[in-house]
Amino acid sequence: MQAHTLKSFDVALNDLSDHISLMFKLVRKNVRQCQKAFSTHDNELAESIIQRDAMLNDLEIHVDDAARQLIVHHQPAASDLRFVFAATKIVTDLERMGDLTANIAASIQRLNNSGSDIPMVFATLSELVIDQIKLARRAFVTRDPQLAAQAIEHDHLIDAQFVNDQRALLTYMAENPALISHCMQLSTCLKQLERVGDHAVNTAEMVIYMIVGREARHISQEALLELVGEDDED
Amino acid sequence: MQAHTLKSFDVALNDLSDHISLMFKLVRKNVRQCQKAFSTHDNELAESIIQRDAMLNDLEIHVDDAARQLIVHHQPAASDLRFVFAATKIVTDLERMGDLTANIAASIQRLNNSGSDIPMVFATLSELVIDQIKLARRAFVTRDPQLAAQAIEHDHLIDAQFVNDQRALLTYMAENPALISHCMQLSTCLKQLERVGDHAVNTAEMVIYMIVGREARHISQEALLELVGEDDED
Amino acid sequence: MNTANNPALQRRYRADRRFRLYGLLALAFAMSFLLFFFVDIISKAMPALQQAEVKVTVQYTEAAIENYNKAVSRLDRRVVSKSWLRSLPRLLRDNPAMIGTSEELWVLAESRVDQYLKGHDGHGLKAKYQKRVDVLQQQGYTRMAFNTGFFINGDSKLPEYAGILASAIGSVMVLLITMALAVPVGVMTAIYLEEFAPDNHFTHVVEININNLAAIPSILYGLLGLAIFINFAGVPRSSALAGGLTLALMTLPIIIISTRAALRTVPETIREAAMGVGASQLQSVWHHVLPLAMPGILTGSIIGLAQAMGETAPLLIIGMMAYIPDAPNSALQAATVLPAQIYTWSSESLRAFEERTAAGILVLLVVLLSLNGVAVWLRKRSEQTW
Amino acid sequence: MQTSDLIFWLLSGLAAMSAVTFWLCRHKATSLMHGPIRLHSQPGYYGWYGALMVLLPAVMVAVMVGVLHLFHWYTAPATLLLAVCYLIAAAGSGVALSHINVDFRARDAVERMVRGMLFGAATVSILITIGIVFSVLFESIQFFKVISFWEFITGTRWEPDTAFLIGAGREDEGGAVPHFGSVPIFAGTFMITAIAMVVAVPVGLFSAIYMSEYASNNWRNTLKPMLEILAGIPTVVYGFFAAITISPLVVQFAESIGFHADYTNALAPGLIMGIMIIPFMSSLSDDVIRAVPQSLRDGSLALGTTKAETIRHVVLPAAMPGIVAAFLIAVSRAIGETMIVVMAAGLRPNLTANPLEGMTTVTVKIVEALTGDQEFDSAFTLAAFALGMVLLIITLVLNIISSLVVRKFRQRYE
Amino acid sequence: MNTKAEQKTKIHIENLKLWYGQDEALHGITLDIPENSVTSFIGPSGCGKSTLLRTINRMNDRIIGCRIEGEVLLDGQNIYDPQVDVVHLRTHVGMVFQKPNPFPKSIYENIAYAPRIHGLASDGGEMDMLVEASLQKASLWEEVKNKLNQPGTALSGGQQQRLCIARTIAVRPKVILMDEPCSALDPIATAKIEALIEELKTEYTIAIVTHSMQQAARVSEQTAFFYLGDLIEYGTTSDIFTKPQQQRTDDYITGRFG
Amino acid sequence: MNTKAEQKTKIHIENLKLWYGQDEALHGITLDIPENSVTSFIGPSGCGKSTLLRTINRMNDRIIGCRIEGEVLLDGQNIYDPQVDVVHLRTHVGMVFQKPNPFPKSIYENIAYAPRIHGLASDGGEMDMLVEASLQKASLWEEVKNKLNQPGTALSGGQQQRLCIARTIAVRPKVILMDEPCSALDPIATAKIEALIEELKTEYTIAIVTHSMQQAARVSEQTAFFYLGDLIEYGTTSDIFTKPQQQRTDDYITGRFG
Ligand SMILES: Nc1ncnc2c1ncn2[C@@H]1O[C@H](COP(=O)(O)OP(=O)(O)OP(=O)(O)O)[C@@H](O)[C@H]1O
Ligand SMILES: Nc1ncnc2c1ncn2[C@@H]1O[C@H](COP(=O)(O)OP(=O)(O)OP(=O)(O)O)[C@@H](O)[C@H]1O
Ligand SMILES: [Mg+2]
Ligand SMILES: [Mg+2]
Ligand SMILES: O=P([O-])([O-])[O-]
Repeated sequence: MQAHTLKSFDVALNDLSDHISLMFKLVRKNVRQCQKAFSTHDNELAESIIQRDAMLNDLEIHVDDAARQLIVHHQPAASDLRFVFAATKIVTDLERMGDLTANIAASIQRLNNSGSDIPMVFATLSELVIDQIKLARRAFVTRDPQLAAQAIEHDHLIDAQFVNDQRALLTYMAENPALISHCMQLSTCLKQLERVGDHAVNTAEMVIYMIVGREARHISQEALLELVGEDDED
Repeated sequence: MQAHTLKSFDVALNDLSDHISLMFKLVRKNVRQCQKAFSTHDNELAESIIQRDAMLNDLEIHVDDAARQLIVHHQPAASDLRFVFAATKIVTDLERMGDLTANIAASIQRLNNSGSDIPMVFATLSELVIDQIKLARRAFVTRDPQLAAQAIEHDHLIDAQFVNDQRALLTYMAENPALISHCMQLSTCLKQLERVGDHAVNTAEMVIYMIVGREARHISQEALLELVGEDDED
Repeated sequence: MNTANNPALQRRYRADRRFRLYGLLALAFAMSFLLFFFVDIISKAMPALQQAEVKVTVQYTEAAIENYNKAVSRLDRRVVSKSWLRSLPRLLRDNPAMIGTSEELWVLAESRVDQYLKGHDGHGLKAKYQKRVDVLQQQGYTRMAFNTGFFINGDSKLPEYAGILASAIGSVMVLLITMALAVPVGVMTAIYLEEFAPDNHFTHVVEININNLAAIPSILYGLLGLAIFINFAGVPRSSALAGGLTLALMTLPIIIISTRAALRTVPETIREAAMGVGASQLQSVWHHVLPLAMPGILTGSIIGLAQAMGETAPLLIIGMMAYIPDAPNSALQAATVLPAQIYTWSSESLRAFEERTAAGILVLLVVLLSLNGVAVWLRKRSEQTW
Repeated sequence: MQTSDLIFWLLSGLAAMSAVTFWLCRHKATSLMHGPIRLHSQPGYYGWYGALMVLLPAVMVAVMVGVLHLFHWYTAPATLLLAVCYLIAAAGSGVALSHINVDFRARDAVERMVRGMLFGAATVSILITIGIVFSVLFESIQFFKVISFWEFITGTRWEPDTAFLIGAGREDEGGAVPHFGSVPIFAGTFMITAIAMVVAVPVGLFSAIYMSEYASNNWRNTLKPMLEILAGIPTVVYGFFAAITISPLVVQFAESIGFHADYTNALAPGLIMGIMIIPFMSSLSDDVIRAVPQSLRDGSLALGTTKAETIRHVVLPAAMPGIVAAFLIAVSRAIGETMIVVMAAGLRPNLTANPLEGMTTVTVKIVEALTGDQEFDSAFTLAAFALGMVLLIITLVLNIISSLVVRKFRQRYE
Repeated sequence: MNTKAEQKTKIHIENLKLWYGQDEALHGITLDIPENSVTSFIGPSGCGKSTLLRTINRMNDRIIGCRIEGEVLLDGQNIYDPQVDVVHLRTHVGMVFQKPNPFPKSIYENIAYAPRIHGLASDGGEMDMLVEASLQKASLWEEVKNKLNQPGTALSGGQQQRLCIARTIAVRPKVILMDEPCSALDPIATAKIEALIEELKTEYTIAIVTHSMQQAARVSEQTAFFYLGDLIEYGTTSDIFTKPQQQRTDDYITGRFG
Repeated sequence: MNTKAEQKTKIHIENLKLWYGQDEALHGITLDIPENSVTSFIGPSGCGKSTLLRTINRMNDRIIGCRIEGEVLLDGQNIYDPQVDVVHLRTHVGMVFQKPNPFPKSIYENIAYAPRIHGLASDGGEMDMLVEASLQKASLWEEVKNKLNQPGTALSGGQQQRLCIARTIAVRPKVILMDEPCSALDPIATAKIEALIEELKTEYTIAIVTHSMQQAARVSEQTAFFYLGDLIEYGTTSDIFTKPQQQRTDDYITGRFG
């Protein structure tokens, strides 16, 4: 896209973009580290995830502030306005994803500390979520609505996996009533991981809006595909 | 506050304000009806909550769109900009609160259908949440940062109640392993109700920002009180 | 909206066309006068460009030295110009060798003969001379030649010998004096008032004064010149200096006003621009304002001088309608100017002078119109749109 | 020494001295400028300062002496004058050089001097006015010592022909008493002025309207200079034309419709004067009409009015102050016009309303009085100054009114 | 958002081309201006906004060498039809100019001038009422009702502009054209004019040229973007300013001017 | 956001009062303008923005009857000190006006004029370099380098304004004052001037009067809001436009003009 006549406008927009991209990366890192901390019972790694939450919080505040300044300083319209608008929405989701991963990390610490033997139903789901976050981020950075649509589609895999894992966990709990409490903890973790995926879907929806200018929230799958499909012909 | 020279500006701002107020009301109604549907095993009531979700979705889209139009049409600055910005943030939370209550309603239906006898740990928490939503809405409508701070404070009660209920449920599950699955469902409901409260806190934080012009997110309680306390002297 | 036959509207359109017609008629009136005027003046002036000559036999005798009339036959004496006859004794004294010879010469005809030959009814020419002229004409001893004398002679009581040279030189002298005084003082005054003057009473008085001076009838400047320069300061009456001084005073306000107008057309933003980059006030005027106003200043000066050149009334008052047969040598000698010459001739009764008056007018008009033309051209060229 | 020689030596000497001083001062200034030291002004200014210090005082002294000489109050010997001027110039040069140092603000000094010169020029206009007023007033007072002011203003008989007798102290000899009642003269003036305005106002105004509103730019650019030719024609020419061509035509025409007209009738000079004044009327009106902003016309036309309606109801009212001013100036022109009436109007004061009769005007009488061979201080010649004074007052009043009106007009659009 | 489903088309411009001498300033514009709404024309300097606006009341007739092709239909009637009378047309299509241009007459006369010429009201009470009504509609009555006899030029810039609007309203036009009506005004006066436009649009069809994209966004329901004599994009203001279809529109609106 | 912790104060205005004849136009303004940044003055028409701006290079000296009290310190030196030479001051404090006002000379001469009279560069190569450098800084070099001998008045409005800026830069000022420099320009030209201001602020202290609040927001780091000759609020642009302290500022900025 052509540069703005006012350089500071581009600088401000890029600043927004960079910070959001960074947040995506941090969240993805969080999920990955959660998985590792869970599988290797690494409490310190989990701790570092929790620590990182403050950073994501700050980033959220920063991006929101920058977006407001941008509106005030440059009165964005059209594609710029959609971008700024999407940024303020995406950043909320990303911050929430940070919260969720921090919660997961705290749960993992508790599980680790309890030392009990619980089923390792985490890796598959978290891999799926990581993939999804990657897709959403790539969509955002490259302004590719189809990647964003893929990220949204991807959620079905996550949901299916979640239901699967959840069922496995239930079975396990029924078999080991003593571990109910731990298993519930784990179940919450899974639930939260699934929520991270949902928020990633939200970001992807905003990316689509930002690019094509039409709402992608609360619409059917066909409508979504139609929205982003136009690009096929280019 | 004085009216804008451009009437349409005021009209647009009021439109935003009214819709958000309406959403607050709808969400509060949802929580109340959840409680009723749960206590009276009223599946139809639960169904109506689920149905209402679409309405909240539409309202979210509408408010976001209106906010963007307002930015484009009127280039809001200062207090107006803060209001519009807060509106787009609040609406996300409200929509999510709608989702959560719909989820709760669906769970309630399932619980009702299962016909099993589970503990009635729901009323207290939901009353607390309803109060909180009321506080947040009043703060928003009357532009009162202290009410908003009360709403935020209120969350401690909710959290405490939630931990309490959760513990009770765990005890019950340990005692009735056959009902584990149902209890977990109920636990999720409680968790989601607690989340509704969290989102209400978010809205209250944005209300504070909108009024006093400084971020109320991710700050300590003292800082929060200082932020809104200045009004005492007026 | 189809209103082609809306009577009220039709009436308004007719009024519209009528109004336009009035404008056209007014212009047509002015233009047709102009045409009539020029045709009339030119047709009156054209004959003066031709001057009759007759061929006579000249006897260079001793007697002619004493009485020039004797040089030609009795009948021809009233046919040839006295001015030529008068020059003969001198010629003979300077060239004694010529005495005793005779010669056939084309010489200047007397003015009444000239008029007779130009087809006028021989106004004032006696019958016997009319016959003589007829004879000469039949012999081919008359001809019409270009009237060089009109341009190289001074005034004369003899119409056929009267010319405009002396008055033209007088005009030039007067104008030079006028220009030397009025232009620098006028331009400097205008610059002071427009660029430097503080906003005080003195400035206001000066401004009102100048506007009033421009509107004072020119004849009053004559009174001024008479009272101040001639009666009080003792400048010689009728002199070019008196005329030049008087006209300078008269022209001054015109130059001041047109210079101020020219300065005003330079937008304030130019001055601000210059001062904004640290030019002093004088620099901003000298480097920017004056050069930009220069065409306007020149135009105004030329128009002022042209007006001075055509001016008669004040000069009458200070006596510049004297009879000046020879061009003056200095600014202090009696002189006359073209318009005054025209006035003098126009009050002569002889018909031949009417012709010369018209010719003088033509010369004056050509000069003035070309001056004004230059001014118009300058103004056109410099018309700036900021 | 001849005056011209004196002037030559004076000017060339001063020029040379100022050139030298210019160079010296500039040199001194540049030599001061080294390293970090920066002078207040550019070096050229120091030069100019020196040159002006040489020229101004010396020239001022010379001019003063010249004026003294002109008025015969004192005539200085040429060589003495030269020497004094050179001395003053040399002193100026020295003072200038000594002034120049690092702190000296040459540009300010030069600007002060130039400003002083300009101010001097501006005062000249005051001197002229004082001159005119005094010359006219002084002689008028002489006149009114002899003739009563009241008679002059209200008398209807102007018969000064015997005035020279009074001047000669032989008033009882001729028996006839001179009369200086100016009413018939002014009546003639106003009659001819009125005729002129009847011609000039409609023609001038409508020409202006046509040129500024209807004519294309090209048309206008040819029409306007052609109209202005009318103003460029000298009045003596108009006078000749009126007397030789128009008067006979008027007489013929009057006779053809059964009236009698004098050859010195008021109509011919009036008509010609009117034509002469057309361009004053049309140019000034054209200017003010064009000064009416285009946006007003657009505004009116956009309301659905025709062009004529726009001109009549919007443009002309807006331009009216300017048109009135033009009219007043035209009137004052007509009243003061001399040559046309001198050549084409009569000499006989005649109190009548018939424009076909001969009548005379103020200006004619002034010229008549001052071009004759009368004694300069006879009542007859002094009367000319009295008439001139009245003329002066009338034109001044007209002009002041018109400039007030114009100022109002200007305020509106600037 | 608020797409009034079926608005009547007030002005239909069909393939309009316009030449100034040899230069084609408009290259075939086709555009529908709906009734009782505000349509704004935006675009870089010299793109032909003013030119197009002036074709709608034939103000361009005054320009020598200006020639048009194509049609401009007002209520279905081609205003370039030889049958159509320009003077009459302009009473239906009023115009407000960039610089306020009140006539140098009293406020009252400024309004009464045109109705009097058109015989819309007889002098006296009827005219008084018309003057008051017009000033009321232009939101100026309260400010000037006690000084109707003062010259219109003595008002402030913003008041002058409202006076010009009142003057236009007085001849009961259907359409009001405005060529950068606020560019000579400060933000407060501008806001007042915008507020006025907002009120007028319930009764009049308004077309406005503006250099300020923000103004176009604030006051208009439709926006047309022109570039070098072409209509690049035309749509609801909301769409043009949030999701323009053409890259060039987006670039212009977002401030990407190269 | 980006509060440059400690910026040097370039201009300090202390309790400045100004009268036009009997009318007090400024009622005691105190204001610090920091170095190498853009400070904008906003406020309703007639509030004294231009007046204050013009006190900084004493352009108000030219107005008869204008009188001041208080101090304006440039780098600590009171510019109203009798010792201070106005002409010299104006080379340090350049000014750009509302309407572009290039001299009717060639582009080259427009730039070279002031350096020549101040003796900043000798004609020839040195002057050529100065001209090029100034035009470069004003982002105009590329557009005009092949037509330096054409008249400056033949450029477009935006180019003319940049030429005026280049002309000001050529005398190496420290401060540049701009009085509504874009109000006569279209959005594209405006954006280019704003982009230029953005670049210049690294080297110059810039004070700009603007009617456009958006422009103030876009270009400036500090904003001062004036009302009826009083400084109502002064702070970083971000604060003024997102959280002004005074209700009146908020009302003005949000468009509540009553
Ligand atoms: N009277 C005219 N004669 C010749 N060309 C003209 C005339 N008026 C406008 N033009 C040309 O027509 C084109 C369009 O001009 P127009 O005034 O409509 O532009 P605009 O979009 O209104 O620009 P601006 O925003 O500067 O007012 C320009 O190229 C202009 O030079
Ligand atoms: N030369 C002057 N003589 C007298 N009063 C003046 C002069 N210039 C300005 N004023 C008055 O001083 C006050 C401030 O004027 P100033 O031009 O500074 O306002 P401004 O804020 O720049 O307004 P604008 O936005 O219209 O340019 C106004 O009331 C104005 O009328
Ligand atoms: Mg335009
Ligand atoms: Mg200003
Ligand atoms: O608050 P949520 O993460 O449950 O949307």
